[in-house]
Amino acid sequence: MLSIDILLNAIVTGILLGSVYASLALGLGITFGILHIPNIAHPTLVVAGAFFVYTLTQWGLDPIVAALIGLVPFYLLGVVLYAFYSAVFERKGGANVLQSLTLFFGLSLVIEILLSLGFGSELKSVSVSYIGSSLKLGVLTVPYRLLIPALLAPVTIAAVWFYLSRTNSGTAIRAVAHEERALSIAGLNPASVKRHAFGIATATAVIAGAALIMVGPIEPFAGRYQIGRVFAIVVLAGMGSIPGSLVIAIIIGIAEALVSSYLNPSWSPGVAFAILLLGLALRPQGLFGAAR
Amino acid sequence: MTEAVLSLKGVEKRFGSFRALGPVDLDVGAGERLGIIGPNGSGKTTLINCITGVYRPDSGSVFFEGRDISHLQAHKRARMGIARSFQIPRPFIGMTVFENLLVPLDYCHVEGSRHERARAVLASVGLSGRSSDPSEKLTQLELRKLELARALVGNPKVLIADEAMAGLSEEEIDEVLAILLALNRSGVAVIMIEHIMHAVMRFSERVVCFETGRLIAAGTSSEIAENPLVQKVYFGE
Amino acid sequence: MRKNSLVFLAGIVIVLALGFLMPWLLRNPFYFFAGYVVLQYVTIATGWNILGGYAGYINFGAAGFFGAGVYLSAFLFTSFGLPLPLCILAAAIVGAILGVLMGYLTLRIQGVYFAIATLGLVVVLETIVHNISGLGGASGMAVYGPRPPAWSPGPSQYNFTVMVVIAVVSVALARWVEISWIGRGLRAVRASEDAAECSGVPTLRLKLVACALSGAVLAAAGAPYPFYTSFVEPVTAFSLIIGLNAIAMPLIGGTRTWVGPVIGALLLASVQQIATVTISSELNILFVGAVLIAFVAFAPGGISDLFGRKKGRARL
Amino acid sequence: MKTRRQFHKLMAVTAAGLAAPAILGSKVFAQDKPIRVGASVSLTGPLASTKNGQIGYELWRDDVNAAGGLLGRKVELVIYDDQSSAANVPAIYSKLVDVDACDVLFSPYGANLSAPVMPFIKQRDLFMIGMFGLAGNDVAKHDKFFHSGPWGPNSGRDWARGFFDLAKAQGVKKIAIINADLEFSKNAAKGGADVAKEYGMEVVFNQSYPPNTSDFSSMIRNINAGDPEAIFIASYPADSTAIIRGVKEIGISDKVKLFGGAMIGPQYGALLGSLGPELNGLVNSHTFVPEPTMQTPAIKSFFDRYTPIAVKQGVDPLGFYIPPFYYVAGQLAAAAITGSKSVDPAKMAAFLHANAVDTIVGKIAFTEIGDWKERRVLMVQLRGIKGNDLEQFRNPGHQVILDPPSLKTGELAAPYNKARAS
Repeated sequence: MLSIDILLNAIVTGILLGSVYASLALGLGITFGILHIPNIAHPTLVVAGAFFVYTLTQWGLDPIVAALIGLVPFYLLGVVLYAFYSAVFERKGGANVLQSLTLFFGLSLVIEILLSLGFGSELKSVSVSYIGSSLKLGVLTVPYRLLIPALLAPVTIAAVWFYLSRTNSGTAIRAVAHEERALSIAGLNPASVKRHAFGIATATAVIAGAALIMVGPIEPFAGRYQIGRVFAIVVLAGMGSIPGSLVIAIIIGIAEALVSSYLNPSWSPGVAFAILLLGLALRPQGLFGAAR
Repeated sequence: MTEAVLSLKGVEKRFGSFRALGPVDLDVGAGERLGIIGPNGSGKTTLINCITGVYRPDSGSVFFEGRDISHLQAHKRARMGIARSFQIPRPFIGMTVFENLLVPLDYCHVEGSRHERARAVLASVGLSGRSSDPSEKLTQLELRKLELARALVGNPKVLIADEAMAGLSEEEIDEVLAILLALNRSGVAVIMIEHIMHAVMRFSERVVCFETGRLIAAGTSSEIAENPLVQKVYFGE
Repeated sequence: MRKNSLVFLAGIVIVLALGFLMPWLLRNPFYFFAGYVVLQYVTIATGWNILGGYAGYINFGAAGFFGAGVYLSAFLFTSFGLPLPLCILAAAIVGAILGVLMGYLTLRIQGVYFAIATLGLVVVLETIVHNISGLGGASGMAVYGPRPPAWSPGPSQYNFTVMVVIAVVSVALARWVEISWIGRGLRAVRASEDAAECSGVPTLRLKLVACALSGAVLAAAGAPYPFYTSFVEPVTAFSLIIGLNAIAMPLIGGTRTWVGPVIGALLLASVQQIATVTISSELNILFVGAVLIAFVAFAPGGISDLFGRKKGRARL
Repeated sequence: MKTRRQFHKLMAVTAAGLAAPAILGSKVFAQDKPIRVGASVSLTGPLASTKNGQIGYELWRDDVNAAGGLLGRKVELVIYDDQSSAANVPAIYSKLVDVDACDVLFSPYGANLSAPVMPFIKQRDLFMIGMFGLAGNDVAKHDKFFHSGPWGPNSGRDWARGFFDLAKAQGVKKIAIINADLEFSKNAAKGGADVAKEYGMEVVFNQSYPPNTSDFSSMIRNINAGDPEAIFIASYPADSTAIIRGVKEIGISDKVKLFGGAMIGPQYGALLGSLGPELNGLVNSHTFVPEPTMQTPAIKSFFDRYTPIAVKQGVDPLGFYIPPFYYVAGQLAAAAITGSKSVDPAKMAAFLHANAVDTIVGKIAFTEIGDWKERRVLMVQLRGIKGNDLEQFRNPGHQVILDPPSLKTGELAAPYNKARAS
């Protein structure tokens, strides 16, 4: 009886955590999955988003409201970042992977240090009325701390997916990676489409940041722990498959929750990567993507 | 024609449910000049990839000098004597023109001095003057020549020239054709894949035409030019 | 080419001689502590560059290989009393195996996936070490090194000399790879994998060789570390700063030749050594990050490229 | 021979040049050669939250210099940032000793960062005050090493014994232990399990978790399934918050009498402020709390000066846990120097072994390996916290000392659920 209880709760926790992971990976799904820019600074941008949300909550705002306010500045930040990136690389006929990875690596370092200079290295968390209580459904106890960020993810993902697949500028984003020439023939400027896409990807970081800081306290270097997970999600989902990333994220979340419930939590950091390595070895094109 | 250096038997390649090529049967004689034409997406590049080993065919076999090479990796086939040039030139940037030629020489067996061989080939394509320049500094024509030089430096028995003349001017086309003809005279079979019709027709002893992955016609240049199937493919009804 | 090789050989002999003599000439042990770290980074940068620079495959997991070397050597020494040179050799072998394993899993796909997978290697190895109590787990493990041999005046000097030897061997290995057919093949791979393959280059096998050599050097760089700190624990053995420096140093110095990583490591590691012990602030890390961005953005050829490299033209 | 010496000199000058900014920061032109005290502090990296200890060092230096220095010499601090990485420690201490010629050394924070320096000071026979390294000298057994922290003898096992004494007094038979997979927590948990065994308690659940775990719901459910009467937790700040929140969300059995033990975090202002009333009922270790049995004019004056500096630097404004003991480290060094009238390591050490020293946290006497003779780790229960105002923690009654008995200011409120609700 009791073990079924624990199993059910572990699965639910896994689903919720996975959903949060999905929102962390969303921006990367656009930059890396669609634009093929390996933005390893994305988790750090998420942490920056979390600090933004934290700052606004200090003035009494709800974290979700704070995140919505953050969309605009983070969109602009992304636009600026891409402008810099393209000014450096694209004019030379595209960056090689090595250079862009290194650029974003340096960028994440700079952001981390700026955050720790600005906020100190201590943990910051938000206190909201719904944090700390749970929804009880039979044997299930679901903390709102997890439930609310976890609901945020599918909503954001759905919005982004709807935008990408149903609107003209969204379609342009999906096209730009493959048919840059066709795009410019159609009268669209590929550079501005990409800039826009990068802006959107960065804007999702503030939502993910709100989710992250609701789940638990944050420090400036917290992004590092997430790099593995988010890349595992984007790659395994099949580059650019945004709904697929939700499924993969939830699979990873459940796997981690089961490992920590039944084996030992100290093994769980390896779970995402073990899944990633296995996935790459068995099905390199990802589970949801088409072969490229 | 009796002595096929390269022969394809029932070669077929699918991507998922989409059949990109085949089944195709095709023989290339030693020292033959074969032209391959067909519209975009007709399976020409897939065919080359099956011959050179970039793809493994889903069924059928590729024979080289009577030996089944269907399961050999691309670099092994290259060492046996199947060379290719790429449609979009892919120089080894970061290396000089001369070093570009040393790469195949490092890995393919060539008699005599490697450096002399490289110099001779550069001279034969007219790139001697640029020998020690970085390959990223070359012009479009020079890149095409480098592409050919790198393909033929390893003494291949078959050379596949994938749209080696696209985007070149008439004089430049003549220059490339001359290189290929000279090569062919030394006994190398040349497979030319080309959209520039007059060049293929002028060059080839035999032309085959592909459409939606199938070989629809074969014959001499003039036979192909008059073939109604080919005309339909190229000019519609 | 002959002449260059002779000059290189003479350089090696001089550096090795200095490595053995300096401890007797220079009394202040601090220089050997600081010098050890600089040389460790020379080795790491050189090892990383064999794969990252020549073949263009980024390894974010340098710390994984390094940490594997650290732990293997600590384990072999404390459990079996294996002498340091054998520990280094064992670390190099395990590093090579690890490299081939990583390569085999991911190299058949694009380079990005390799980079991401190497990010994971660190996490996976660190998790494993955390969960093995024989290696001290999270609490770490004290390693009291052996007495230094008679030809060295003290432990810090001995570690320094050992590191000099490792660094010299690594640089010589990197140079050999660079000027041999392997290096030419790897550069061809970096430029265009398909074209290399169709020129007869066995790309997968060559990349695996590069993985193995790179892994061996990175792991060997870690092998003397337990004796340097007398203590190993997972957080520093698999530290991000190692992964960062492994990339930053070759990129700053230049990735095309063996000189680049050496210059980059000497420069950056010295600056870091001075910076850690003098100005002490987050600004140091900020500086490294900014320098990295600046080089990638504005001088992708690194320092060795900035100083007009006429030598880079064909060696005829 | 001569050229070698010149070369040596040249190198030393170069090194001094490198060190210039650090030295120029203090008064380099003093008539008498100052006494140099060298330390490495984690100004950056994961342990940067301990950097407020530096304020303790600096206050001590200012106090000593204001009183005319030691043996008529000024005191100068040489502090480097180890970036929380053990890899930086050997070179830093070699520089402190070989280039900066420091007379007294303070260790880096905690056992992991201190471990690399232990063989070094033993081999070179140097004098060092240890900073918070649990059982830091138990392996090296260096006789010139002294802990400023109150861990007491056999600390690897015993430092949290107070928690188990309290549990024993409550008749606890079944106990659960969880810990972060990090050095300090792991040692605490291992020691705890040993003591529990010694007291005949059954450990019904014993698990470690990785450092960046953010969700503890499954672990808390597993603990509940084991039905323990006490829960011993060795955690770091992030997980401390997550665990306390997790318990609030999932709930815990009324049988649990004691909850806490070795959680790092609820000693710091950041966590006290962010969790506030959620901390009520927690029984946790501490080194100093402003309870009547510990409050002295000296320590009060210390905090009166500490707080404004801390506020200005943006570090923990309360600073109860670490900073006083950094000041104590200075006092220990000062006592050893003035007591032995020298900066000779052997004489300084001999003095500290022979004499108890008065400090702002009380009188300290040392064992042969430099542990406090008497363990003085506090077990405090957090109570009556209202709202998130930090100032309330400066008043007595919110961090009630339950153990050791000599400092006790109240009785345990149990069970945990009841104490939590209060």
